[in-house]
Amino acid sequence: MIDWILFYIGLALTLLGGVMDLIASIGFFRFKDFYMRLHAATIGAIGGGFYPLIGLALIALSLDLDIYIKAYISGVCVIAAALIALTAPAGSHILARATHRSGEVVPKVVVDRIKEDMDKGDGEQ
Amino acid sequence: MVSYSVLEGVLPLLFGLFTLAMIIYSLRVFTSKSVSDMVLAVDALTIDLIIIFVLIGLYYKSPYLLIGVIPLAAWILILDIVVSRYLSKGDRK
Amino acid sequence: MRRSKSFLAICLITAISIVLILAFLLNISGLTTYGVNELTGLAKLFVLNIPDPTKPWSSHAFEIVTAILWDQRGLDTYFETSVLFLAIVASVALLSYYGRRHVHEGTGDGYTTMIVKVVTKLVVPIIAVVSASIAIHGHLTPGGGFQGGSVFVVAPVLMLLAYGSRFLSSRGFNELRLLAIRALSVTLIFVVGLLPVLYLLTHGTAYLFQNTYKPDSAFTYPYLIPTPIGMILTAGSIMIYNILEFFAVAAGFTLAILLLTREFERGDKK
Amino acid sequence: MITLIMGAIAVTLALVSAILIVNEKDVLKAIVLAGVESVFFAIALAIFLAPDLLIAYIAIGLGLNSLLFIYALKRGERYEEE
Repeated sequence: MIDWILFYIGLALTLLGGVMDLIASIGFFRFKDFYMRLHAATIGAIGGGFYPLIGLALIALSLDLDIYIKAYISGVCVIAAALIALTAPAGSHILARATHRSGEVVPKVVVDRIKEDMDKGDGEQ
Repeated sequence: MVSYSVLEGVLPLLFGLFTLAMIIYSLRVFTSKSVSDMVLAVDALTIDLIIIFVLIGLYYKSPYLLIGVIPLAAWILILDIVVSRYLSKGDRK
Repeated sequence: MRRSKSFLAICLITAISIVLILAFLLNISGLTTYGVNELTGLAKLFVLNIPDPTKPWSSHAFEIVTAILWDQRGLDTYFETSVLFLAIVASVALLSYYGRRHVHEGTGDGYTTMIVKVVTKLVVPIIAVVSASIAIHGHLTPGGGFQGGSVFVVAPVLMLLAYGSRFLSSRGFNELRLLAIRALSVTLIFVVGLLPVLYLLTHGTAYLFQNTYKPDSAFTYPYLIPTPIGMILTAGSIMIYNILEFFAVAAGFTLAILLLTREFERGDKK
Repeated sequence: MITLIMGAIAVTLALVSAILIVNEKDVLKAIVLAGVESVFFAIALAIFLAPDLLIAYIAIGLGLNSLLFIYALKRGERYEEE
């Protein structure tokens, strides 16, 4: 009983993650600007990476395989999910910061307060 | 215990979803205008590939393929930091 | 001459169609299924003998690739390790600033933020534990010394990028110590491989880089070690080689990356 | 069968990225593309059951390779001339 519940929760999480991954990949094309694509990258990292890994860990726990294989697969899935939840937001944060400061992509905005502060000298740490 | 054959019926659907997402991400990587766009798309592509690795491991019922997943998840952070450090000290226009 | 977009498109279409045609032809002619499931020659010898403890040529290891690398091809792998050692020595000779008065070491201020530093602190222990497990389980699961060492390099690279090179060398990871770890590991690998030869001088026959007993040689490293928890399978010298190789590769790559990062940081604005 | 199709897709995408690397004028983009290519080859290695090579390939091909190239690029020119 409990293993069927685990299996269906895991399957639902994985399917949800797959759909979110597709949505994020379409969003990479639909959004026009680098700073807008950061939103799609968030969906792709957390929705398309974290959820399916937790779901696959639950699925692996519920299968009738050897206990060694089940524990290995779900352990690796949970560690990878934790790593993704830590690294993906930090990575896109530092990338967006460096991109804005170096002028690699100039944002198309009306008011840019960060740039005004940087020109005054307050933006530096 | 859930029989493995139940999962075997669902695996092609999961493979299809994530492979389609992989193809669209890689088209974004190939056609992007700036480096920042490309690195952002590589991040999302790599996270997609991690799940494909886990699915391949489940397909072969072999956990040994999965050990490569953890360095893959850590290297995307390094690629981000290296590219951003290069950009932030690169020649400004 | 700037190549046009249409040239690129023609290149892509040609390449993809060549791949598809080749795959189709291979599938039609049945080349893809020819002899896939049959072992031939040397492969049969390795696959049937290495994991089976009852066979005379067994290595008592379940992971055949690592067993071949360190048991059957031990001397070969030792010289590969020495080549990497020479490369590290050459990079130290080119880039080292040890003993100079003004060594520029960056701190990473202005490029990294608090978020990246905290995430780095959390990620580094996970990577260290995973790489050590890859190296220590090298005779049971895929992996081994080189793979574990090259995964471990993620940790010092993250530290160097997030905190700057001054942080790592102020915590004791300076050039001399890393080079000493590297040289000591490579020397110990050779000493462990040379022990059977010392046995040969006094007793019967033995081979260079020999692991467990062979039909005409009584020398053997212990492959099952009794502990209070139970018997531990160490596969003879394969586990020792893996751990030493892990230290060698990790210290060598860390040294090279440390020196290159210093070179990379030169000319940063303060 | 399904893994063979996936392997074919991955290797074809690796071929496409290899062709794009040759034509790229921005060297930083070419370095990132080289990392992507090695990731696609890593999928092929996983499908043909070579986990030993897979670990070393991910760590060296995607990580150390692009890191060293970007370090080297700091002393050089980012944009190739026509």
